[in-house]
Amino acid sequence: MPSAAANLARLTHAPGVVLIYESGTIGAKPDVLPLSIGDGELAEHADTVVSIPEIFRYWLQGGRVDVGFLGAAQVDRFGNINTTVIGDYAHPKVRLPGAGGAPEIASNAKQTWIIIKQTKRSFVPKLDFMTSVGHLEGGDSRARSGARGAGPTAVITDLGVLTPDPVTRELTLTAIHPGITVEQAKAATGWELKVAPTLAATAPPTAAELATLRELHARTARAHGTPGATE
Amino acid sequence: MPSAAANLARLTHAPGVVLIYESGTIGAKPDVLPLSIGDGELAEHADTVVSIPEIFRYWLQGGRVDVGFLGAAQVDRFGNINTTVIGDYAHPKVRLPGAGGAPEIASNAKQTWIIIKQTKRSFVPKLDFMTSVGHLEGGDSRARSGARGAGPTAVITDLGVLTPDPVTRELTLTAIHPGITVEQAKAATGWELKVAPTLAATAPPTAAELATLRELHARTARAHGTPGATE
Amino acid sequence: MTAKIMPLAEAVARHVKDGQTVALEGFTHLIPFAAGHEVIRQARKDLTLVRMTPDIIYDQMIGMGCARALVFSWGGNPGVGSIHRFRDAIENGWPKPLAIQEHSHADMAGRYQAGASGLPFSVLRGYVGSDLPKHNPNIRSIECPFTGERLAATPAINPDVTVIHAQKADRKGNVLIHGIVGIQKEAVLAARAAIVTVEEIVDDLAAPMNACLIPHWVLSAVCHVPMGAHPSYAHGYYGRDNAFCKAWDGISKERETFLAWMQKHVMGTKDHAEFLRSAGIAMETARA
Amino acid sequence: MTAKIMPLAEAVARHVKDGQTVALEGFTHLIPFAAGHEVIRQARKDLTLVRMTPDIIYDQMIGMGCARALVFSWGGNPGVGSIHRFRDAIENGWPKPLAIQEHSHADMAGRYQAGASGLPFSVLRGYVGSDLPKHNPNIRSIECPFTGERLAATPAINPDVTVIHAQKADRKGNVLIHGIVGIQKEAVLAARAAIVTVEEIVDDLAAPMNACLIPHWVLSAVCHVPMGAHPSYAHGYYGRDNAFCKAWDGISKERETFLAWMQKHVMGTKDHAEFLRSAGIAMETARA
Repeated sequence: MPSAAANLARLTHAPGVVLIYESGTIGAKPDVLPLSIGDGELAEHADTVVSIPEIFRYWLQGGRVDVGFLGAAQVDRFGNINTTVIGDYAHPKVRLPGAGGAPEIASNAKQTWIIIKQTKRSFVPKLDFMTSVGHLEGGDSRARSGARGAGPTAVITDLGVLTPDPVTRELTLTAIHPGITVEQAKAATGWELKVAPTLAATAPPTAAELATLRELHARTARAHGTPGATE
Repeated sequence: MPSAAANLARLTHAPGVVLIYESGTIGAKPDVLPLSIGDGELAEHADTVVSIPEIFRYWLQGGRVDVGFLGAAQVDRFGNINTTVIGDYAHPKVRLPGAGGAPEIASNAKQTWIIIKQTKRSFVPKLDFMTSVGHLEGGDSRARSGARGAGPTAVITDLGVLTPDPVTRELTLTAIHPGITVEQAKAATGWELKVAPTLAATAPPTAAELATLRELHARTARAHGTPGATE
Repeated sequence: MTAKIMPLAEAVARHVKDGQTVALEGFTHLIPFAAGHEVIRQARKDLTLVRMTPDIIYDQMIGMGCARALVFSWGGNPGVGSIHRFRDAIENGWPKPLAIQEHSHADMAGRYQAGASGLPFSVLRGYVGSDLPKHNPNIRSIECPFTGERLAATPAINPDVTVIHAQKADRKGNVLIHGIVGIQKEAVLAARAAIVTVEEIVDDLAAPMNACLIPHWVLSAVCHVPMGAHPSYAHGYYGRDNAFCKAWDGISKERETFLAWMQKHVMGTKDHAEFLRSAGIAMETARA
Repeated sequence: MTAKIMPLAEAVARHVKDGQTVALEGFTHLIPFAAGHEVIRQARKDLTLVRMTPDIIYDQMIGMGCARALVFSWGGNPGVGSIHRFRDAIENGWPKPLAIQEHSHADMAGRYQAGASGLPFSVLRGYVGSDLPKHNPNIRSIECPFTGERLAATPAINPDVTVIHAQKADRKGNVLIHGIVGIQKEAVLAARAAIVTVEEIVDDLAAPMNACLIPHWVLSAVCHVPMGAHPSYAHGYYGRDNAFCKAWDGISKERETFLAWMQKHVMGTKDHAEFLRSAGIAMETARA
């Protein structure tokens, strides 16, 4: 999903965007969406392909990533995320894939965007495990923690967009997708969801954007029989 | 001089020797002697050329160098060397080039060979500055210091070859070049030189070795008007 | 070490022993599947397996009981979902309990780098706010002697054996990798012994001057295994077999279907070429 | 930062200021001589100069009074001998005192790497027994939290400006280096601003997939300066001018001859092309 979003941006309004995948591809320009973050498609047209230590040390930790995209199994009201386990760590109910690149993307990118399906199971009052830092306990706790960057500046769900309150850093519903109600968003949230006094409606995709996205998915399906996914 | 020696070995009895220069060339096979350790000639026929951080971290500090060649302005009886200053560090009489790669070659190569002209000025009872470790204060002091490798196993001069005593680690004249006397060697040493009870005569170069070396120098002179030197 | 070009079965027999710490590396690209299968065939056990991204090959090794511990940073079937044998081992201890030591990618990369660099530990600006350090005693902290900042510190990884797959070797055993080079060079240089399987053995690597080349004298064995990375891919040789990766989800979901598949195609075959035929993987279909 | 292709004089005027920490890097190969001359022409002063191997270009900058401090690991004219202006500054304080901070190569490489990696310090297995730490308060020690070993620790280098020379850039300002790549990528990525001079600007870099490529968006300025590394060399373009390097020994031995040469050829010319003509360096003689 982040890969589709970033490539759509590259193919529409942001042709100069530089896509960096943690597999080491810098300036990737995939013609079809990769099934994984290490597909050959990403290397093929990249500006350069560097080693894994280099991508994490010089490029991410070096502070050169403007926006980090993150997914999650669980997110809390401060945008902290869990991708490790559901249940107890030692005796998990569900063992999830784990951290991957997320903890350092979360604490070293200049800002992060979280893309996640909004449900009571994913929007939880308390994470089962804190894999990667968001706004920690809110307020200035993130800044004091040693994390760099602004943290999650947007959580984009299938229902709307949440952004952190400027002071408390609590995620607040600030935009809602056409056809979705505030009640639906509240019902899909495991805590008492804050809603902005003036709630924006997210702009629907333009015809050009939709066409570009559909072509991208069609090319991808032809190439490997799938609309494309990521780690 | 080390470069000429190593390349002579490669061109005669040790065709499989892997020459590594600190400029990042691994498996260099120069056709002419380089004027510096970073000449293009070294890169041209190398197995691979890596970055400076890689050569020092993965290859030297990683423990993959069997023999390190070192030069020096001063050496003491334990094979410690000075390439930094003559006189006081803050107000030097002669400012020398400095450490370069030597401190870590001296402490990370499996053994080192020092090549130096033997005079009272270079073979000193006390270094003006200790740049790179040899056998430290002798005995097991090197092993206790945290240095890895065997340290200097040979000091090769224009008069003969010195090797460390197995117990005290003091450099001992164990071989002498044809036509040189022990008295000459003693006179060229700033401390009371230990001499092995049975002193070997270094084997003169074979005709094939001499011819190879002369061809190498002739090719070098044609290429850049010099017999070749190193850092 | 002098590189020896030899059959994969011989390389595994000679260099991989029960109880060792073994890393099979390759980041999505060039995953050494054939070598993993050979470790399973030779029934190695009590291994501490190390890998940034345990995916299908580690699912197979764990499910077949080769491992007692796993050091990793992300375990899944990329683009597909969970790896079920890995989950079953952690959630239910089947076929045996699996001790885990869990890190982030950036940290694993640093740990291998420290190992390759002859350093005892690695320093990372990471794990801020994360619960991982609470569950992994190998994630400690260290203070910068200049700024006083506290950073994460973790121990070097120095596997007993590292196994990787690459595109080409020359007849001396020098190995060339291109495309997504991942952590392979570091994993090899950190190890006490290293085995490389390659698609091709050629007279001349024709390597660009600054290519990712691993010289023969740091390798223990080089083995010619075409399609040795299947179902992952080898840039310039064949693409990823996405259909297989998806099919694996179904094969591996239940213990019985998993065991039956492994018995038939891995245990029941003598080498990788026979495995490919048995599993119905056409050499040519995957050619890029 | 967006790369801007611009004249070298403009790049130096815009990005190099008095009192800054400035690194000109290039390990024997690709030394940015033309850029160093431009810094001298624009009479920058009080610079803290950083460079692993201060050689002729730093001899010139020091002798012309640009520097108040030098951070380095080896200072000499490779294959020739001393650099006299550097020695005169240290031994006699001419033209002004030069504070020095002295390291080893391995350490300087690590310090740049830490700078590029966003880490405050670097860890090195080095300086065992050496007197260098006694004279450099920036060489401290740190204890491994796992083994208890003590290792050297030094602070990251993050220059205000790094200047390098490379073979090629494309029209966007992406830069390709090949051959002995040295510490250039790290020096650029560690810096707040970076200037690259290149032999050629081309439509297509035709870079191998894993080449040493520095993308335009980490650079501040890219300047087309043919022969910009002379008397060092640019692999694939021209060889090292060994005759010049030897001649420099004579030119620089005495203050008067040094100043006269610099006045005539550097201060008395408006750019590198004019410098090459003035100093009698034929563009074609050096072509490889």
